Amino acid sequence: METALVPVPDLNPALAEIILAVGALGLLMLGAYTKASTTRLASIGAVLLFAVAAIVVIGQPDSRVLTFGGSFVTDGFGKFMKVLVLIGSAGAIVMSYNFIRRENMDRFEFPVLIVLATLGMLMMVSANDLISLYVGLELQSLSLYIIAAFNRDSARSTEAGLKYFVLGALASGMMLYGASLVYGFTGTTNFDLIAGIIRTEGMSLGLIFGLVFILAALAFKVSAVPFHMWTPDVYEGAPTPVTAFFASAPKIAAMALFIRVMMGAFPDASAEWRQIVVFISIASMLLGAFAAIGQTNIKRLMAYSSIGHMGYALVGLAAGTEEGVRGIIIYLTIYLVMNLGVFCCILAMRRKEEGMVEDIADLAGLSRHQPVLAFLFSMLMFSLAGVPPLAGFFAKYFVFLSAIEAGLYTLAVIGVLSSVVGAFYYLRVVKVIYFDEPAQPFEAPLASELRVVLGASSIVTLFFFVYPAPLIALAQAAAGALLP
Amino acid sequence: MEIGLAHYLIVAAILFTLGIFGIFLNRKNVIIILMSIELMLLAVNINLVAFSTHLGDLVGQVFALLVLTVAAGEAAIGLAILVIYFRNRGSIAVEDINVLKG
Amino acid sequence: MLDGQFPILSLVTFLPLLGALLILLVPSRAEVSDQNVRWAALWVTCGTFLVSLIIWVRFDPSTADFQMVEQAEWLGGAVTYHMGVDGISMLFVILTTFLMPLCILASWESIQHRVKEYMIAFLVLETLMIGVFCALDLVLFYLFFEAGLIPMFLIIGVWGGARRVYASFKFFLYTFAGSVLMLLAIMAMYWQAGTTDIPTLLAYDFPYGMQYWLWLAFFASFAVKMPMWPVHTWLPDAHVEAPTAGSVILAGILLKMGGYGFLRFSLPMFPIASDLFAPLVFTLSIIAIVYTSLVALVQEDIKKLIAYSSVAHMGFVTMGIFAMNEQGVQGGIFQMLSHGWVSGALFLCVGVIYDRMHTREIAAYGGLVQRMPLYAFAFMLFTMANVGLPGTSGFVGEFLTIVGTFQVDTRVASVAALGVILAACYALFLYRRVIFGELEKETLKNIMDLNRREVLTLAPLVVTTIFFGVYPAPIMDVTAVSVENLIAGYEEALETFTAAGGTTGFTNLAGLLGGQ
Amino acid sequence: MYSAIVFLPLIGCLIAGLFGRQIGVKASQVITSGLLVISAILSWVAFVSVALQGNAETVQVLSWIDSGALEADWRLRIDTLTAVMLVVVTSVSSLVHIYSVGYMSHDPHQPRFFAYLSLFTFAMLMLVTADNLIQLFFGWEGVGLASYLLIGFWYKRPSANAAAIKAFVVNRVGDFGLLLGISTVFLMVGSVEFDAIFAAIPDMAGDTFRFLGYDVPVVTTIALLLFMGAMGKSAQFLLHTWLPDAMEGPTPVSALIHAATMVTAGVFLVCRMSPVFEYSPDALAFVTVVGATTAFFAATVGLVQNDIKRVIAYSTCSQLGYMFAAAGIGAYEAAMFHLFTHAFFKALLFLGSGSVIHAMSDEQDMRKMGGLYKLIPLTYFMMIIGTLALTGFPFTAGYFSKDAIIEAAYASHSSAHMYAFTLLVVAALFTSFYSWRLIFMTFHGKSRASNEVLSHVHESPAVMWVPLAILAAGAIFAGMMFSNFFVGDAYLNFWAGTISHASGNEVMEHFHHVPGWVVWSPFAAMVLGFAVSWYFYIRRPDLPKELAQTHEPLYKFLLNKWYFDELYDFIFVRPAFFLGRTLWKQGDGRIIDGMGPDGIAARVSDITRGVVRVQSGYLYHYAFAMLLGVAALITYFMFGGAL
Amino acid sequence: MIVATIAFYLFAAVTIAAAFMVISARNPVHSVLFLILAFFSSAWLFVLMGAEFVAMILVIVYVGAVAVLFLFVVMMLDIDFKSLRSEMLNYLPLGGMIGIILLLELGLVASTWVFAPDAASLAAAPAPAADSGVTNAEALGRVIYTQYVYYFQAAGMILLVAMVGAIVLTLRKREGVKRQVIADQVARTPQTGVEVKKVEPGQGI
Repeated sequence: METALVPVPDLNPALAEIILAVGALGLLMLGAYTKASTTRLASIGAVLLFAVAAIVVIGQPDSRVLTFGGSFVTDGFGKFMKVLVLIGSAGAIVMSYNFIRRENMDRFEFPVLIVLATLGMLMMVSANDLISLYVGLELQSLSLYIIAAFNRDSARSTEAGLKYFVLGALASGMMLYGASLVYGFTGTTNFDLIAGIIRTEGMSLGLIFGLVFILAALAFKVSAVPFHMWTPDVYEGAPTPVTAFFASAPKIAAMALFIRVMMGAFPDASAEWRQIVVFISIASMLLGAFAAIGQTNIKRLMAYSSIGHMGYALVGLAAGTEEGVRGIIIYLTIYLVMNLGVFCCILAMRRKEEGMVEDIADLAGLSRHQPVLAFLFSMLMFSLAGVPPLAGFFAKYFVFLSAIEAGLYTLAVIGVLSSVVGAFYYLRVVKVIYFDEPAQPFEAPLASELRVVLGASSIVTLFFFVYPAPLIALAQAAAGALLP
Repeated sequence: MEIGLAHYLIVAAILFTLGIFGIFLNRKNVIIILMSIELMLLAVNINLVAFSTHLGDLVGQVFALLVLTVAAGEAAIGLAILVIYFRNRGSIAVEDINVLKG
Repeated sequence: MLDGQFPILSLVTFLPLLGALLILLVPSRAEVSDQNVRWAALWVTCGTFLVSLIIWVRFDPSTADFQMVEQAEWLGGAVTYHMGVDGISMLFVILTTFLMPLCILASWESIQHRVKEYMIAFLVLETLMIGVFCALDLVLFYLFFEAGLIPMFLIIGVWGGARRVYASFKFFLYTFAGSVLMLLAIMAMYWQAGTTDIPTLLAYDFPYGMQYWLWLAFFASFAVKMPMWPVHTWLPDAHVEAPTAGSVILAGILLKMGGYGFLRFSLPMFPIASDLFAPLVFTLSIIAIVYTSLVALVQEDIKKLIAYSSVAHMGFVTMGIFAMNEQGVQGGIFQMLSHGWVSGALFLCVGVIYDRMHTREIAAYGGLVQRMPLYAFAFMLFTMANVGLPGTSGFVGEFLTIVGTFQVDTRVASVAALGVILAACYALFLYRRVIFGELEKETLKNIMDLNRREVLTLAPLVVTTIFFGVYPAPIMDVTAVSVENLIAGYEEALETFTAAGGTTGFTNLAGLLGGQ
Repeated sequence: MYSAIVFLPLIGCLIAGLFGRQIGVKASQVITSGLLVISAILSWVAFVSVALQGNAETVQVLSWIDSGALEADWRLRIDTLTAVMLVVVTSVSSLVHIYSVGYMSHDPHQPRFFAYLSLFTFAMLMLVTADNLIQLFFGWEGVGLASYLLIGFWYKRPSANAAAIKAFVVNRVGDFGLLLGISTVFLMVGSVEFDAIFAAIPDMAGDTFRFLGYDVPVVTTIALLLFMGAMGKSAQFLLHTWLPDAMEGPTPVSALIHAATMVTAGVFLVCRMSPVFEYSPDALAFVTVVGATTAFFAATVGLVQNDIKRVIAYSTCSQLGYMFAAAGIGAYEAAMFHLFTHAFFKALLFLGSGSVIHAMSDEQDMRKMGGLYKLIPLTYFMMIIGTLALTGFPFTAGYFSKDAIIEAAYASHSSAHMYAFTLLVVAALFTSFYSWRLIFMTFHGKSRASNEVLSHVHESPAVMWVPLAILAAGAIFAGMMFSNFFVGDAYLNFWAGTISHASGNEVMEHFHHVPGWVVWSPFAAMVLGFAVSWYFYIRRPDLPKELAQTHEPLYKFLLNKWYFDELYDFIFVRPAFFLGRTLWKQGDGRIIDGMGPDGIAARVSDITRGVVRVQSGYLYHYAFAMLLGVAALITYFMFGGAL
Repeated sequence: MIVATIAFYLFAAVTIAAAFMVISARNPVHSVLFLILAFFSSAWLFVLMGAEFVAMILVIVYVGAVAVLFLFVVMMLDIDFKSLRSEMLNYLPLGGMIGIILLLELGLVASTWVFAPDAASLAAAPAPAADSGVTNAEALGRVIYTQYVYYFQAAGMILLVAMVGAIVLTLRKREGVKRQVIADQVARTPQTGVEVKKVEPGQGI
């Protein structure tokens, strides 16, 4: 029996992931073996880790590099998405910096879990194999289940965690079932090989079933209708920085994975999956718009808002073209920025006596007490509604541009009309802020870390129109890298 | 009668469906749901191993092993969440889990 | 990048924005600072007006080309920052800058809370409105076009009347719904023509089958903005609830964007579709004229009455524009400009008494002339201009549109002329109930006539109304060549189409339905 | 000089209007009146120069509307027709200005009043000097505005306001026709300049074009549309309702606007456009019928009115009918002549009645007058002169012009000429009757006024009776002096082509040669009218009441002006308001908003409620939704999908 | 051959029946026990397919750890047994129908199974030939630590997360609960352990 000397795989492409993994372990050690509370230290360490990882990611080549036997890929698209994910995660940690102390969640595991979740996300973004997809996804999901329930003394938080867990497990069960079908019907789990088989053999019914199950799970992760049901409950129940995190980084990673699977493994089955994507896209846009109208809780509103936004992003995928992918990339970038800003504003909703408040009605007359915050909040709302010249408009512009190019007129028309309905509930927030009689003021001033995030987010949102060309060029390059 | 791949697949399909049934027909308590999930994963494993054997490829079995591992972790976390939920609410009846809705 | 020219258009466009930033720096929450903010806003708007006059001076009316063009990289690829004016758009820029200082003046005393925000909103709005008329790129145009909704929404919602929330939402969502379809059309045009550059698109021949859909999409936006019947109902609500200056801007400029859009896009870019749908526009226009005039007759709220009359007047505009001859189009443009200051002035007049009495109920007034002779005079003048009395600017546009339309369709013009009678009815009926009669109401016994500020606000409008009524040549000269060019292009397109075997006019509908 | 004629009143108006309060009442009066007197003198100079010496010319003032082929400038066209009107307008206007100084002496708003008067004069001058239809339209609307302002001058009276609006709106109905007429002219001719129109029309006789979906003859259409405008302005049958109500304005206004000048603008328009009308016999016939009908109708209503000014108003209406009848039968010159003379004697009558009213402390009801001739003999004398002229007493102004019309009606070959002739003669009878009825009821018999009023009765001051005297002179001599020029042997030279006759229209030659009974018929009618009137109101004052009782329906019918107001109210006013309210509440509110924004909003919130209910919070529902999604997608691909 | 067939049907039937009982048993303890049964019998199915290692792991990891964990929790939480509510019965027909449809469709896929012709050639880790003498466990072992080291490491991270999660969620330091802290005991010295008090006479302690 020969002892095959297996060559050590090329670790460079996975350097960022390795850094995060090692860093997470290090932080864990730090926390476990230090007597005093190390939460702050861990938070700072996590942000530094993200920064280092981001630098490493940026330093990687734009070309497509495979490693670990083809199950791990880096390319320009992945790089861009990873940076977005890292920004989102870092933002979430920064936003939680003071929050977890005040809200009785002051444990060092929190940043560590976010690091681990981020690691899972990076793995998702780089996945080029059904198995690596699965492990990445699970690493991320398990971490998220935990931090959803992180405020373990809150019934709402634990209920959120429980729901997220049960439904998430159901979704991953479905995905696994689909993956097993795909494996069985193609004989491989590697995306490139799957694509090759489909190219030569075409789609069989079994493959389609596998595709549907995988799609369902991915749709669950991006919370697209009808696999969205967990979103509002979890967003509402989870602690606010966690919600902010849920709404940003995992969404981007899941969407990147979505694109990767569809474009990487099933490019020649686009006739099939496009129909599904069009359907869930329309359903998400409509549901996001309609259901949000009835909400009184701002976090729940943001949940429906994010459902709607994922619907818009999926429009780009439905187009299935390079422009479409570019549209999604731009969309996600801007979505991330706006979301971080909005959640900073939501985190500002704290009163001395009551602590955190989440009702939209609590915002009444904010413009009198804190004009700057009110302005930024409203501006972000307008941006989410897609009103020019704010960044949100450009996000929608590019995805719909690709839809029109692909001839998806019905989708585009339904999309823009649902954005009108959607505008209603964003406007309602603005209305409460500006038109209503003042309620009790919030605690001022805002914590400085929130101010930084909010400021950065607002500047990008507000002044994006001045010089949008760089982002568009980057997105173009990233999309081009995915579709050579 | 030769026992072929299809037989295993059908067993897996039945198990999978039972698992799903378990999730949405169950009103009693959440633990049953967790078990249903285990059933689904079992079905997946049967699928994977069957394909693996059939294709003469170990990847399926590796995949199955990973699924088992992850399932164990999942169960641990699930039960942990369940426990803290129970501490907060004193119940794990599925019908009671609806504070968050709308 | 700027063709070696001084970027005068950008300057005029963004000067108010700079002013807004300046005001932002004024420390808030003090009586003195409110006063400073007012003065600052006034100076900025006046300055913008003066600078904008340079545009008029430098404008060369003998060419139909775009002038004072600026172009710069922007969105990457084909979408650029492209500004320029021609005979059709230039005057709207001036109109905007002209009305703005008056709005600031009109808000001097009536706005007492959140003055700073108010002035900022107005200045931002000015930038956006000017931008709409200067933009030479569709995406840029859309950007300005839509962005204007935000400040207007806030103006209505924050400083508006009792039902301001309903009105502001209706305004926003109605117009938003209309214009998103236009956005899709813009995208479709981009894929078809590979650019969103307006001058390029003006020369581009869109396939006939496509024109219809594009036209309809643009129509959805502009018809709401105009507003045309039956999508006009947001206007009375918005007008009634908006503060005085908001109404002025709404009636004076925002409504004009629809008409401008028809002239800039619908007609030259989709001539075949315009030809096909002209009967539709005519029908809606005359329904608007008669219908809303009748509705105006029975209004009990002064602003609502004027708002309905605006709808009727915009009916003349659309009718004239789609008559597609020089009289019609020039009349349409003139009518828009004239309506800009006349209806603006009427709203200012309403604002004057609203500031004193805090009611817009017609029934609450009567006999004002006894205490307010100056006011009565100004109101009379604008009422008459609204009625379209010759010698006021209101006449020229109305008359030209009717004459122009008459060349095309006598029926339409005749029904529209009925509107002239109805206009007299509702306008004079209003005037009689508010101004004439015995001064019986106790509350009115001590009402004061116009003060210096109000006189200063109304006087420029009085002068303008009469001057351009008697001597409209400055406006007609500026627009003439551009309009001629527009019509020549339109007719050429129709000829090509007919020569290629297409049927113009209404019979074309069959071709469209048959799946051309 | 011509510019001065036209613009001096404008200057007066601006000074009095804008600075009236600063410069004071006296200065306003002096400035406006003075400028008008200058203007009047210049007008006479112009009249001599243009009409008598034939120096017609046009004066360019300013360019105005210039859009493509449509060019209309501010330009003064001074020819005989204009010159006649200039004289009439400025003369009467200046006299009215002067008269008003006395008449309005107790009014607190005198500067405003004089500003309006001058404004009116300016607009009227713009109208008559117009060189194109659009400028004419400017003047046309301008006088309408001034009329509106002056009728509503006493703004505190609701009736005055109502009358003002009515006048404006009814005029607008006419303008509607005029506007379409101008449009048609531009459509067919490609220009709105008079010269271009006159040159083009003869070639179009017999042409047709599509109008409102029908093929109609061009010239007739233009003529009728223009005439519609004239009907409105000149208060012709169907559009006459505003004129009697217009008497709510101060009496000098009635004299100037609603007797002498503005209401005759319609006649002027028809005469000005005679080259057009001449090519449309149908239109002319229509004009004749309308004119004659109006003459008759207004005269019948005038028989029973009790308000002194309304009687004169109906008389005006009736006389305008005469003028249109004359124009309709092709005797434009006669129409213009009657316009000319009528201006003098009708202004005289109005101002005279104003003097009466002034004397009677603003009492206008003749039933409360009587026996005034001793108290205000001067006024009485003036009124007698006016009445004589109106009824066509031989050698007064009315005699020449009115008889010319009646004779021309007989002599014409127009299809409606006998209809016109008959009605005009009957109308002459009625005219005589109600005119003398007015005199008798006001000045003769026993006084029916209260003692308090009687104690205040006094003769008017000089500033009021001097203008009366001047007008009286005109009423007597204008006919004699100008008959030869207007309708007599010198008429061709005098009019110098400003009025054209189609070949075959030789009514101006023929009417001198009508049978004797035709010549005598108006005289007979006048005498008969006088006799009956005398019998009714001097001899047997109780008879009218008896007659009214025995023929009550007829009496009521006439007293209520043939129920036109009620009819219009029923046909137009109420439905318009009803329709407006319906469209507002039902159309806008229920249908458009209900189906549109509000309806959509309601549907949206319905959907929202449904969607939110689905989000029940139960895990099994959520899981079920996911299962449903997967099952649906799979089923879709199995049965309906791409496979 | 017949033995294998019988064995398949037996274990398949037991698995399915046990699975059914898992979701329908009234007592959750019974559910857990049936789950264990299902795992056992399906382990036999794995053995039938020649995947001994997976079968072994299933029994050891699942039955030994996971299922027992379930049992612990069920016992610990001491849940009262709720009877089915009528709502579920209303819900059953629709849900059941959808489930059956899904099942039929999945069955259809399984029975219409066709090979992708190239699939065999794609095998990334070909199974050792039956006669090579390499056992299933050894074959797996060879690839897991070499070719699939990435998954192996990732699985490790997942288990770490699970561990951290379980601890962070459930472990709590209660105040007022006496615990034995060995380190404290060891670190005890007479100085800290004994306090000398001087007792005043007649006062008592």
